[in-house]
Amino acid sequence: MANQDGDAPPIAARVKALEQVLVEKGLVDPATLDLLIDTYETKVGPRNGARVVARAWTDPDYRRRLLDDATSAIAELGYTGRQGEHMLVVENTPAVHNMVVCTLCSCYPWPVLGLPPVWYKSAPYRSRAVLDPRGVLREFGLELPEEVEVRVWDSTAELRYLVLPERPAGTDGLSEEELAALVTRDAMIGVARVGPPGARP
Amino acid sequence: MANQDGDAPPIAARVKALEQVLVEKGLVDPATLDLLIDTYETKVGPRNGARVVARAWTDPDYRRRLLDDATSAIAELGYTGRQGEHMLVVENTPAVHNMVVCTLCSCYPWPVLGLPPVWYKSAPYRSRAVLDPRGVLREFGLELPEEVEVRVWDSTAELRYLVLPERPAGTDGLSEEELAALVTRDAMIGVARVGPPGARP
Amino acid sequence: MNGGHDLGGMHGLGPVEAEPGEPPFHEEWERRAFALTLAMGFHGAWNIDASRHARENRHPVDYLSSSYYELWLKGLERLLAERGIVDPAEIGHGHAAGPRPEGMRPAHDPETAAAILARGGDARRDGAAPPRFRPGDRVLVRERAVPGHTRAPRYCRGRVGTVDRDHGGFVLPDTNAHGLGEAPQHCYSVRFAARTLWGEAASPHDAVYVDLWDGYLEPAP
Amino acid sequence: MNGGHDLGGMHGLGPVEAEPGEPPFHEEWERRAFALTLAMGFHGAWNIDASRHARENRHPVDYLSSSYYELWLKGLERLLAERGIVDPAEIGHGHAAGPRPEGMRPAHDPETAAAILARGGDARRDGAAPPRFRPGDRVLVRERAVPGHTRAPRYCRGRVGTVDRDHGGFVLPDTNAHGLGEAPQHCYSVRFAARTLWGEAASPHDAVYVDLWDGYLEPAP
Repeated sequence: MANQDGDAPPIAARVKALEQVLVEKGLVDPATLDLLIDTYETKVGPRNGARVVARAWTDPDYRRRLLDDATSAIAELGYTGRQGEHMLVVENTPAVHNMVVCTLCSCYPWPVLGLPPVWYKSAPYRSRAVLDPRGVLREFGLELPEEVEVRVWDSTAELRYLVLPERPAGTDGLSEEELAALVTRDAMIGVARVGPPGARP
Repeated sequence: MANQDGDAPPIAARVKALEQVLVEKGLVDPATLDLLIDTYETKVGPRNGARVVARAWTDPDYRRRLLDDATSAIAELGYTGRQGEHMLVVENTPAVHNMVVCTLCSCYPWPVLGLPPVWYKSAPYRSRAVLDPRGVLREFGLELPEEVEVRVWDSTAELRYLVLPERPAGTDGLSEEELAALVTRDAMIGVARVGPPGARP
Repeated sequence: MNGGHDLGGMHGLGPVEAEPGEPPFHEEWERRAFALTLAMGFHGAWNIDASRHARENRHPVDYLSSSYYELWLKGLERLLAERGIVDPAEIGHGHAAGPRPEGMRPAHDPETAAAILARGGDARRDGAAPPRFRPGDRVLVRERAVPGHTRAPRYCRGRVGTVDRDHGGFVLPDTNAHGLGEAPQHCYSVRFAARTLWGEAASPHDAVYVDLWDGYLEPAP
Repeated sequence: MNGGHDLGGMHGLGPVEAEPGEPPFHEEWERRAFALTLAMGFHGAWNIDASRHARENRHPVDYLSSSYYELWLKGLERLLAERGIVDPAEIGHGHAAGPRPEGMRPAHDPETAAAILARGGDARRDGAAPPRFRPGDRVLVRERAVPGHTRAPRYCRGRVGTVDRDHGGFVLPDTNAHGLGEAPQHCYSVRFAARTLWGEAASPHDAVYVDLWDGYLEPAP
């Protein structure tokens, strides 16, 4: 009753069989599958987003362009394509903390963050991020003062959100590259802040 | 993850073990369990409700009392107690069709209908009775004209609902007992009408 | 709580399936789980609201993939464990590891049980605050996404209906389920136009009646 | 649809659990299921809205007890079966029982695939009707309990928010998922006070922003 897809063989065998069928029909090329996997497993990831953040922290004009038209500003650094076609960047300030979720599926800005971690796709995060964002942030170790405004962005359409975290204190002398190394994926989803140099987990 | 009650032995063994533990502690008496089962499996059932309906069809004063104060009127026939403490009777007419559900659990008027059937307790009925009552009625074989008003009663509190169906045509000469024999449980939940004599399924 | 039990208005749960014969019980263990739940309820160690919450307060997959009497059993096991009456390990071993808790009376014999059943449990109470609404009043169901027990289904929260009748003062499940007292309030039957709840998917002729407590409601704006 | 996928605001689903290392894939089959879904998507035999609906449109227990890539696989299998591209029996046998359907082009080679990925899929469209709302407008999310695909979560339906910005004209998922055309409409970011959505359980300072199409909204009363 629960499984509407009927009695299916174990999942690994099912995927293997499906690939075989699709290859035999000439609909997929195994080399293309390898390329897709390699792209998202090893090439595209949160280092891209970190570079966008570091650039915004060091270049006020870029920051302005990023907040005005994120898709174009991110494309300047070469990050474009699938699941990043329509980007929006939301900026954290001392008064406002932003946090991103997709309650209906697991939409995520692939070109800048890669594929989402399991928790982002999980039912607990999807259910609670909108209902109890402060409770979720607390589980991530972030306790926000009551007066800070928490804005949760539910990615229900084709817009994809990237949080521009606050630049930590004590980073005045750092290069753009050194700054990028401080920026975590969690901070760009909005479930963490960027810590000062040396304080990274 | 899904089963918060942990790794449990097969359910029949678990129930047996629990009964044994409670008997050893002197908290339950097996003879009392037998009585409870016998009461609801063989003694209390929809024939009670059918007698209430037949009385209302044949005795206008009783009908009035039943619609004014169902708990007392039903008690006149000897049906009282658990899950029937606060009864309401809703009357079907050519213009209004009533139907009962409990979306949050499976509340049901035990003294007049006995224990509910599986479908009444099922997720499909509980989800759809309020959203698509006409679709549900159609699955029960009842197609209502568009202009009939369907009233769905969601038993969210301690009130328990009994539908007083319309008396079918062609039953003028029948005794109260013969009328009671026509009344089905489904008609008193409101997912069916009472058919004329000889037309019962 | 906004839980898996709050099913009104959900899609995807399949057709309503009739069953030949429709026996009240399908397995011997269902009979015993049913009777054990009733018999243990007679002790008054919990109330009906706590017992509903013990059944509903679980992962939606656990809730929706458990049969009805399985939920009764799981609820009973939890109530017994939480109150220190039966430890899960005792069920595992199949024997009591200790006597019944102090202050609990011995098992009810069949005659006492029959009398309790016949008496039922009156949930009406005097002493509720005066009703804030009257039949005919337009009311808005307040949103209260609390993790505890409540009997306001999600589908009617934030919606406007009309008070159909005042049932009188009743024990409030929201507090009673959590040992916070009966806090009686007036309970009303509130009529919602089906289109208010479901939009144009519903018939303009139809209505849903929901029993809602005074504190669940505010005057419609 | 009001389905098991519409999780915003549900209780009882447990804590958010961190995972050491957080690999994007945990099993080889996840890699292949991911890549097969992307590669078959390149053929254009369905769109992204149809593919989301193929994943979500199932019993809540099936949805909630399937892992993420399991849902991708189930969605892909359904899309292939519904369109007559792969029969479930072929997967059972592990071999194609016939050639690819007429009109479908051969597999995309790695270079073509890389170009498609880099291009992405622009969902913005000219030709939407003029926007009915402007930033600052107070809007009510219409209730539409339709069994098909929609992107208005249940938690914001029937609630009043404020238009924060107009994203421009976008393909409408509600029609596009069902082969009823792109029917572009303006899509807005709508800000809801958290208390409007959850009552006093929420902080008075917080807000939730939801992207909603023009037709999902009406002027707030």
